[in-house]
Amino acid sequence: ACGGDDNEGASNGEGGGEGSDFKVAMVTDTGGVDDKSFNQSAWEGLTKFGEDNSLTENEGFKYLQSSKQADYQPNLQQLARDNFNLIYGIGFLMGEDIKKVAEQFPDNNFAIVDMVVDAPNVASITFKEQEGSFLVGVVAGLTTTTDKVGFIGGVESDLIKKFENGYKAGVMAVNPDATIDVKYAEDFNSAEKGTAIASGMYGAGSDIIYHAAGGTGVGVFTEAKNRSKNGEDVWVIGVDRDQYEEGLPENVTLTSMVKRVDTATYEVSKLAMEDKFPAGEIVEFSLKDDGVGIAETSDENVSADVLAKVEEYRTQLIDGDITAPATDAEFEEFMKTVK
Amino acid sequence: MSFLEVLYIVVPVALAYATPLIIAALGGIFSERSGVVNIALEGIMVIGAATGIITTLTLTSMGLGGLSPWISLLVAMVVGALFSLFLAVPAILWRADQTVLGVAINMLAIGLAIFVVRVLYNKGQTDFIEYRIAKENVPILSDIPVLRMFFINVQYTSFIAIILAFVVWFVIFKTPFGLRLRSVGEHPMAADTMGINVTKMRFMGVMLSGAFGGLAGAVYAVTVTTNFSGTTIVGQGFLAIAAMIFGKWNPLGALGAGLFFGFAQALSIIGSNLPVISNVPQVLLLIAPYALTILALAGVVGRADAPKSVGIPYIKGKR
Amino acid sequence: MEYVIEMLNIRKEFGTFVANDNITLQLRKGEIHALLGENGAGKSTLMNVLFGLYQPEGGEIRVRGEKVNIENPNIANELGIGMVHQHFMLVEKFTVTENIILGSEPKSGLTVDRATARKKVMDISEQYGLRIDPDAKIEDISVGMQQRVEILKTLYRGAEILIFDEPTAVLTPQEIQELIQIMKRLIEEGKSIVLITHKLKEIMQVADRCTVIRRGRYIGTIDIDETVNEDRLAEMMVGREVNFDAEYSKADPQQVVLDVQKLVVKDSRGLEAVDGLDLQIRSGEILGIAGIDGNGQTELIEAISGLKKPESGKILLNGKDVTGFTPRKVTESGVGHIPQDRHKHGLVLDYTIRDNMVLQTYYKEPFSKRGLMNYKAVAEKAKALIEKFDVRTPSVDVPARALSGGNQQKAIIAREVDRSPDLLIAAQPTRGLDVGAIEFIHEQLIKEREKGRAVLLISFELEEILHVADRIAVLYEGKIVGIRDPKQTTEQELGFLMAGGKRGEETV
Amino acid sequence: MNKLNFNRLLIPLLSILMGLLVGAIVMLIGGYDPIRGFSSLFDGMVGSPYAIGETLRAAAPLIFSGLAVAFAFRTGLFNIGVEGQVLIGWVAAVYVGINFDLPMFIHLPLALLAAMFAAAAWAFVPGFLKAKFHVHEVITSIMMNYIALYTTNAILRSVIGVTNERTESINDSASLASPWLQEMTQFSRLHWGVLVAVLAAIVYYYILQRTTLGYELRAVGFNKHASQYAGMSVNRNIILSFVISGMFAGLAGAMEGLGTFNGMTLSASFTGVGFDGIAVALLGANTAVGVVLAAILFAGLNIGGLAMQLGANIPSELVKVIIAAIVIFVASGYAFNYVIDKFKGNRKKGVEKK
Ligand SMILES: Nc1ncnc2c1ncn2[C@@H]1O[C@H](COP(=O)(O)OP(=O)(O)OP(=O)(O)O)[C@@H](O)[C@H]1O
Ligand SMILES: Nc1ncnc2c1ncn2[C@@H]1O[C@H](COP(=O)(O)OP(=O)(O)OP(=O)(O)O)[C@@H](O)[C@H]1O
Ligand SMILES: [Mg+2]
Ligand SMILES: [Mg+2]
Repeated sequence: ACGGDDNEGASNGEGGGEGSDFKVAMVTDTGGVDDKSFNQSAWEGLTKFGEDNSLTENEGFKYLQSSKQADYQPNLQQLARDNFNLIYGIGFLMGEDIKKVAEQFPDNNFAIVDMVVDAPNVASITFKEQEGSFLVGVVAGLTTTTDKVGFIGGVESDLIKKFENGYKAGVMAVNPDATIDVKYAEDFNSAEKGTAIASGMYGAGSDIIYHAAGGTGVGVFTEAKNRSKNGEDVWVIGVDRDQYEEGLPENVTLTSMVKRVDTATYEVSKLAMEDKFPAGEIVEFSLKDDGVGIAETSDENVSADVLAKVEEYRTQLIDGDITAPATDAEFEEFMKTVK
Repeated sequence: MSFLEVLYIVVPVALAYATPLIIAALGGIFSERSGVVNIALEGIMVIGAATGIITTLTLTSMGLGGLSPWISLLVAMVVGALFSLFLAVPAILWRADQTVLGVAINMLAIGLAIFVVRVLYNKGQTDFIEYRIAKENVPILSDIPVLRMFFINVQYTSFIAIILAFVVWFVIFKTPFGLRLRSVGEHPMAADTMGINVTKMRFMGVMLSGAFGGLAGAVYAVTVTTNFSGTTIVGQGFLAIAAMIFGKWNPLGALGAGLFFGFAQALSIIGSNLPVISNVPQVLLLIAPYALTILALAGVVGRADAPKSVGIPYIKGKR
Repeated sequence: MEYVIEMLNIRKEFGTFVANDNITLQLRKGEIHALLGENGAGKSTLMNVLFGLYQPEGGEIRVRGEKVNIENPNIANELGIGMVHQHFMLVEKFTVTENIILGSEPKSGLTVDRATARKKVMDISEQYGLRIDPDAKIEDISVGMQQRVEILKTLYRGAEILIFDEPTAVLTPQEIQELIQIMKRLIEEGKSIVLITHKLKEIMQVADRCTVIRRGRYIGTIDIDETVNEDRLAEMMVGREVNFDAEYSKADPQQVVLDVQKLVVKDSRGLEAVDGLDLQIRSGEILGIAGIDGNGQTELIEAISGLKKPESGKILLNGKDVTGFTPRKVTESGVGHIPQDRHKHGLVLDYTIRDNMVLQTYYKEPFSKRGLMNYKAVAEKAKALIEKFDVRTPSVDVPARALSGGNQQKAIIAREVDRSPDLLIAAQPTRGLDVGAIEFIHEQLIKEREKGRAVLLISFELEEILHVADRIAVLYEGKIVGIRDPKQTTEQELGFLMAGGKRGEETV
Repeated sequence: MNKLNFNRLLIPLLSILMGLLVGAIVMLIGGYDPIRGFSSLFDGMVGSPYAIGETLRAAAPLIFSGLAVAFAFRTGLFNIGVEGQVLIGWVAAVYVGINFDLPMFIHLPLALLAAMFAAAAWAFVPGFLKAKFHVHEVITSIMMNYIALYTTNAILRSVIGVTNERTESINDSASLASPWLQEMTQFSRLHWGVLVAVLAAIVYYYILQRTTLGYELRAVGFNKHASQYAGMSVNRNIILSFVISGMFAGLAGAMEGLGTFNGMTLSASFTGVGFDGIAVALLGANTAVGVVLAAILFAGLNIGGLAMQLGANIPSELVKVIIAAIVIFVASGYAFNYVIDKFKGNRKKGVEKK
């Protein structure tokens, strides 16, 4: 929706703190604000926004942590009652709750990430994860030496399916001979299962695994690092943030599919402060506006040839020459175009 | 995939899975053999995991490098033993209900661990450790055909767990200490009249259990999760208790039960790579380890005889 | 005079209750010193003080003239004091050897030196003539053997002073004689013994002196010589003259109530504990079963009362086949049961007296209507029974736990008798009770008989059986090996039979 | 007896105070302001109609899980499987709530019954295995918890057709939610479940203390040997006890499914409702009134913990520490008695009640 202004370089305090009584807050899901994933990313966006506008933490910008599902609604309500102008719900599990609370507090603005909520004072922030996943799929398809790659999902759902299908399409687009091993851990928080599943996949011949499994993905990294240390040639593709560091010291992160939740929270907050809040609208971030993409550190481990190819597909995706599939059905459709 | 290739995948996963279970179950045995029920293993593991990670992070920043996780295991044992005093003191000195204490301690552990992490790092979970205890191919042994399945892609902690099982077995069944420990769990008054200090023995039982529980948690953390958060330990302590009962309070039994769980779990997780079970619905694979345990208990293993006085506070002179 | 032990003015309190009030006991070297008193007089308490299990509130203890402070059994052991407890202190899952060496194990390196341990145990057992199997598990050996293990435990620790707390209560006459020989041998070896027993005869037979206590108070110490007899001891103990030989009316047996035919019952280890047993009891008689514990008494009762399914054979009640009935159906067919272990089987200790009084009948009118309890009716019932049977309790609303043993037993008897069963099984109904309570219970059994009920009395006390029963059946290895008339038999004869001997045969 | 009753109240109250004291100490060590912490904690518990509404809302499932655990305890059993039974009850209630379209007076009871019976069936397994094969109920229950977790997810996917982690909302005719109650309490999620829970506590009392079944169940719980001698079927009672306990647990799940959430989410980990029930049962001394009060306290602390985060920036984990400390203190009642006795000066060594 709102490209252009990349938040990276802009620390030249444009908002000008004094007088601004704009307050913005977010409610994390049970993963917590340090989840090294999208909760953290969202908070980074808010922090940056706060700093840029000289807001103080806890007063001007704040997060509340939820330790269980039942906490979402009280947390949202507390913030609304505390007169925060804009309140984010991070994660689609908060959809119902946001909807209710938004009705109860029509004067506050709300935003939800990864979900569409139809209410006049709610902005819905979504991402085209399938596009970013497509690109890392291209990387995987071109880099694999065994023609076998894996995908590990957290809990099977429409959202994670977007990652899976985009990835599969990317792999198939460049390497139709490849086989793709897909597994769901049924858990976003079991590093143990992550190692075990990864061990099974690597053991059975996959050399690259793309994970969209939160904490379970940590186990995938651990397993890859262990194998790499023992001389095996295996890779992980990270998700949500640039997970290059998670791959160290053995350096097993091939690339990462980044999802700029920070950009989203930054931008939407900014719009809200400027009274341009996209109330009732869907704000979709895609490849085009750098809402999703592949990590900048990719050139560390991905060959230049492959990156060039990625660039090609990127252009095609942005131009709409190809469409990354999000659902199983769309993937079926897509496969017809490959053959 | 050939059968052997399957084993090369399954065995290392099973070993890795079983390792913390075995160690924690051994801890449970110490406590229960001395007559104190230890539902608190879960919480002790949480504390162990937190200690393991925090220590490793600290030592690494002090420049101890690859030694850090190993030293952290020792620290976790000490901290686990100390933490188990929350069980030992009320249970042994104040005659508190041991089961209930255990449940409370589990709650305390997670609350305390995260609170400490927040205070130390100002966030809800730690960073990842730089040096973990990695899986390795054991030199020489991993070249032996077939048998190499036990020596490829393993952590040395797995061998430590297996060795510990034999050591604990030796301690419990062969040494004077073990004889005394068991007598206290069976008939504390008899032990008392033989001049054995029941309170002291039970304290030792519980604190050893704390040390092992702490070690188990730390092993899990520095081998698998490599950071600490509220979801690092979720249920492993309870499974360890199940392994202990399954193994009939015998260290070698616990070893067997731990390996059994490990294999069941490994099969369930990587089963879909195996031709035979790739068509089984995933939910069946997921529940298989637990269902198998129940079946084994009902069918093969049968009644497990707990130490006779486990769970009963010892009151001097009570008739 | 040289005393090895002097307990002077000992006082021990439990809460507000004074169990030992200014008691003195002096033990000479090389003597057997009896300690006599009613149930609850404070004998065990006094000895537990000496053994360091309890700390006294007052008085002092001297060992070989030196004042000591026995804080725990370890110190007692070091002072050469050993105790054979009234309730055995043995770890059932351990072997004989393990039980004996526990706490002072011979070591080789890190391990228990089993060979040395075993040898030491064998040596001591030989020295004192206490034959045992060092490798047997406690749960597998007889009570008599277990007692030997207890004695060996003290000897192994080099005890010079031995305390025996009611060692004979659980033994057969033969085993009692063996124990007396053992004690004499111990004295010869220079040991000194305190012996607690309720059996005056035994005191007369072995003791040199006797200290009597009553309700926690010291009464006196006398030499056991020609000037003393059993009546004199009893009088000192109770504080009045006692009549040991209350005569009861004659029995008048009628039709057969219980008919047990070729009954076979397995015990928990799968052995045939009752092995082809035949037995008949008629209404209006008390049949006493004499036998050493473990010869099938428990299994016989369990089979009759429906707690265990017999392997084969038949149980007829008033001619009706009740074999394999559930306990409830057996109860409803007219069987009452005073179980041997009143705490475990007789009462729900955490229930009030009120609730305990309807333990079998709670589901019947008027106690229960349409699935709801009528606790008013239950309370009325309980009050009536308490009144009738003189159960001493502050109210019906206190937990059964709060009653003394004698009163708990009275409550059970009230409940069982009140249901007017055709057959009343009384298993060790007077175990651990004082003379007053015993007399009361015996009277109740006789009363039941007189009402035309059949009474099956199981007891390990020959005296009790001889005293109360109209016929005595001797149980040995799961079979009735003889039926005797109490008027025409002796303890000796019954003892032979109980030990598996035939009349005329000599037993060891 | 008077003294006994007094102590029964005194110890929990003292324990709560000591638990809060521990909380204060931990706050100080962590560098937080206890006064601000507690004032926002209490404010969040009961400081506004909203707080009260949320506290009561959160208490409803805890009352049920507490009753479930307590019921088993009272009959001599440890049902550590309440957690799994809650999940099963929850999914059953939601299934009925979504898939039927009935008038409310049929639909809602039907959904509640479904929760009860599904969970009862789940609880039957450990009861049966204990009665029949003497398998330790604690392990079977723990195993059944995991099985419940995965089975629930599978049911949500394949039977209820969840594709995006959460079910659709249940039909209003099966919902316990009440706009009226919500409005009264400044939009808390207070629903009628609290009333159902209090009703259940009365039923609990009634079953145990008034019915013949209760007489029997308690007898077996206190002394199974004596009960067997008296003709009761111990095995039947073990199973029955587990089944009834499971029914309470199932209703705890229904509270979440029909009251708080009006649906269900795929869950990767346990809800905690069952484990908290153990603490609730203990603090409530396994009595109906006690369980209700303890559940309200725990619920309040949990809800207040959220406010503590907002008002004093104190992590809500602290509440866990406080609850745990309270439970440990209650369990250590003997030490209190000892101290109280000493305090009163009537020091009597070795007074033992068996
Ligand atoms: N631990 C205790 N707490 C409270 N009271 C006790 C305790 N031990 C014993 N008593 C009481 O002290 C009294 C003396 O008990 P003790 O066991 O010494 O009697 P005893 O003379 O050995 O009787 P018996 O012949 O039945 O063995 C009894 O009334 C008993 O109930
Ligand atoms: N462990 C104990 N703690 C507290 N009180 C006890 C204990 N054991 C027994 N008592 C009390 O001591 C008293 C005597 O109990 P005990 O069982 O020794 O009776 P008893 O001597 O066998 O009975 P009786 O003399 O009436 O036949 C009872 O009031 C009982 O409540
Ligand atoms: Mg007595
Ligand atoms: Mg005694």
